[in-house]
Amino acid sequence: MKIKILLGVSTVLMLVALYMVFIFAPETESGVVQRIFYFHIPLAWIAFLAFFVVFVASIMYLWKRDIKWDAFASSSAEVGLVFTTLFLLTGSIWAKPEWGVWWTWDSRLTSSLILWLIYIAYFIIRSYISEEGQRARFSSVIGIIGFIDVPIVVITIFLWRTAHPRIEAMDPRVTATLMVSIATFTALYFLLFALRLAMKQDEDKLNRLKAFLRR
Amino acid sequence: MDNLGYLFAAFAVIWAGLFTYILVLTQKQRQLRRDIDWLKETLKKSE
Amino acid sequence: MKAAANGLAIEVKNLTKFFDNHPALDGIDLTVEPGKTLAIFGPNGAGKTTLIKILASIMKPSAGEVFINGFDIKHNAEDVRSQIGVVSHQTFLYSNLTAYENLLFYSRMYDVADFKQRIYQVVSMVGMQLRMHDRISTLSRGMQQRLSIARCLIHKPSIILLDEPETGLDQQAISMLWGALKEDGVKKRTIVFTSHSLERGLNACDKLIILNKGKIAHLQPSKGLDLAGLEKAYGICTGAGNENAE
Amino acid sequence: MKTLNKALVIAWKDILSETRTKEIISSVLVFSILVIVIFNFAFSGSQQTMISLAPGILWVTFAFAGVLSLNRAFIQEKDDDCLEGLMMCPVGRETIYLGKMLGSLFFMLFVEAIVLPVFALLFNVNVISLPLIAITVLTTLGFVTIGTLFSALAVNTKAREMVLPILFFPIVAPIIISAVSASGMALGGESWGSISSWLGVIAAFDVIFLVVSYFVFSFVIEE
Repeated sequence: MKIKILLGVSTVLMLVALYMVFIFAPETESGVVQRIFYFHIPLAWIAFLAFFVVFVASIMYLWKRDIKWDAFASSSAEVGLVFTTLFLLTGSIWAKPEWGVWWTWDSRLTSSLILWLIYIAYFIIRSYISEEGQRARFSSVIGIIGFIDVPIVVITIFLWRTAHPRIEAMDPRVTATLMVSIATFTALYFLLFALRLAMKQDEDKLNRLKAFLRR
Repeated sequence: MDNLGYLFAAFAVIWAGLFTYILVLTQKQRQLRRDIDWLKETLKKSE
Repeated sequence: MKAAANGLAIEVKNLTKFFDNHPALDGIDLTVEPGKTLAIFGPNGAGKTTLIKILASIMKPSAGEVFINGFDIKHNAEDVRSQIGVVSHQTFLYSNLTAYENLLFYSRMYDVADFKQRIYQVVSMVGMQLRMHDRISTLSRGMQQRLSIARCLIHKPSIILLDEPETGLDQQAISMLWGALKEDGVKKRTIVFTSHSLERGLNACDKLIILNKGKIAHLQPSKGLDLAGLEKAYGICTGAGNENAE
Repeated sequence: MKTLNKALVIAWKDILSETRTKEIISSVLVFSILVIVIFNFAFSGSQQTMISLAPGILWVTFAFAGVLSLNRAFIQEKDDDCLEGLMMCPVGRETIYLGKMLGSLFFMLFVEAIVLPVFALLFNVNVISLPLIAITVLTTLGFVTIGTLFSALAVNTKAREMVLPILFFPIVAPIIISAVSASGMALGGESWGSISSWLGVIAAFDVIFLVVSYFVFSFVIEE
């Protein structure tokens, strides 16, 4: 039920966002590629939100020791990883016409890449552990440390080098478009998260049944 | 402007990525449901 | 040492431990009075080692409460640990260090006063004076196990947990183990041990339990129970006859 | 105070054990020198290029050496079946963390104290200076704070040698970047003032990860 509402909201918002991005928002001097940003920036935001959810759910798991929180954390991490991947790809596609290269070791690209690697490691390590409680404990530790690492990564790399465009005073229509776009992706995040969580809970149910049969 | 191609590519990547993910999820979900139903069935029979 | 409120050495209430949604221990209730010896029997996978690990406070219970000499293992883990000595089939000795260095390390960790004297004392108790400055890796399995007994006793624990201690010990060492546990100048030493051997276990204990699938299947004082009776009870509890001896 | 005391006992035990086999120090030392030699083959250039490459080479070497040595920290404990014996001792889990960390810190600093002069000799750069020593100590501290935590985590998983590097490198990336930048400045003869902002980043990393690891360590070793 919740999922159906989320699906409806995301669809409507997506249509509005598409209209605003392509027709409503004015052309800027950077040209047409600039419109990538209306999706690129929200993706980054939501990836960050997703990893924040992982962080909180990880703390909750270590505190309460309820496997439910592990399902929250791992589901959110997966959606966050998908979003980070898309964010990296769109950033790269933007960089080619703008900077002439697919990849440059710019601050945000590098920090996002490191972030991506941390959560890839999160899933690799999950796959190495078969005992449920241990997997939940270890991935919670990684979820906490990984998230704490993010600000340090960002600060360091910012000090190191940056070529990233800064957001300057914007046309109100641009701001409005960006806002709608962020709302769209937030709804999409919650939709995907809810789907993944429901699945995770089914998986757990299945495992419990299997454990019961084994006895 | 030939940059339009890049814009197009970026959007294609986003849609393709999201749809693949959703597809993978629903596929997995269906498989899980099937497994659970099968298990419940066998449990009932064994009782 | 703080005296226990209710005078019990070990008190376990509704102890449950899950692994992978599967209960390794399922609602265990147990008490041991000071100075008594409890034997835990049961087939492999019955939860004996898990129970010992939880009592030693190196594993956390999923639910339930455990008190050791009145200390809660959840909140006073360090107090609990300082009163417990464990001998298991693992020796907990560092193979690159000598016997003396290992004991020195543990005596420092347990804050043993007069540690030099105490090390000589426990080493002679297990008859290992001559090999004291040899590296653990050069000693035989039986010798390592004897030193492990010395390690367990170094801080004069009032409660001893033995998890299949007889694995790898010869006959002589086994009698040495029980002798050392009884001697050693500590009155009212409480002992909990797990064993495969019903016969030896029965002779040594005041009270026994049989664990099966994480539950206590049988609990009774050992008085008036003979080996045949125990074997019969064991067979009924585990539902498998007496095929435990591995 | 008691915690630190017990932690030192654990570190002393590790160091004493290491003096018997010299397993960690010798293998890490040989490995580090091999890496430096290979880098020398890979980049041969003028003195000027060597100076600009030196910080990178140095920190890549130390980062790899760090993983190698940290990996051993808990594997030895596990192979001797001693981790449980250590956990039975009446000390908090944090004490075990501190002790293992201090042991690893000692091994790393020992190796670095030998590798740095060798590096200076082979690359003909002056890496033995006060700023560089400060950078090395702070960075190594950062490596071992997080490395000890992940080493304990790795040893309890199936693919134990694989787990540490894939976790360690992305997490310590900021500290490696800072160390390389700061070392570059130090070799370029810049003043403390400009180096100190990087030292600040490294120190912040050290403190944050020391505190967090200190508190989450118990979840990694407890069942």
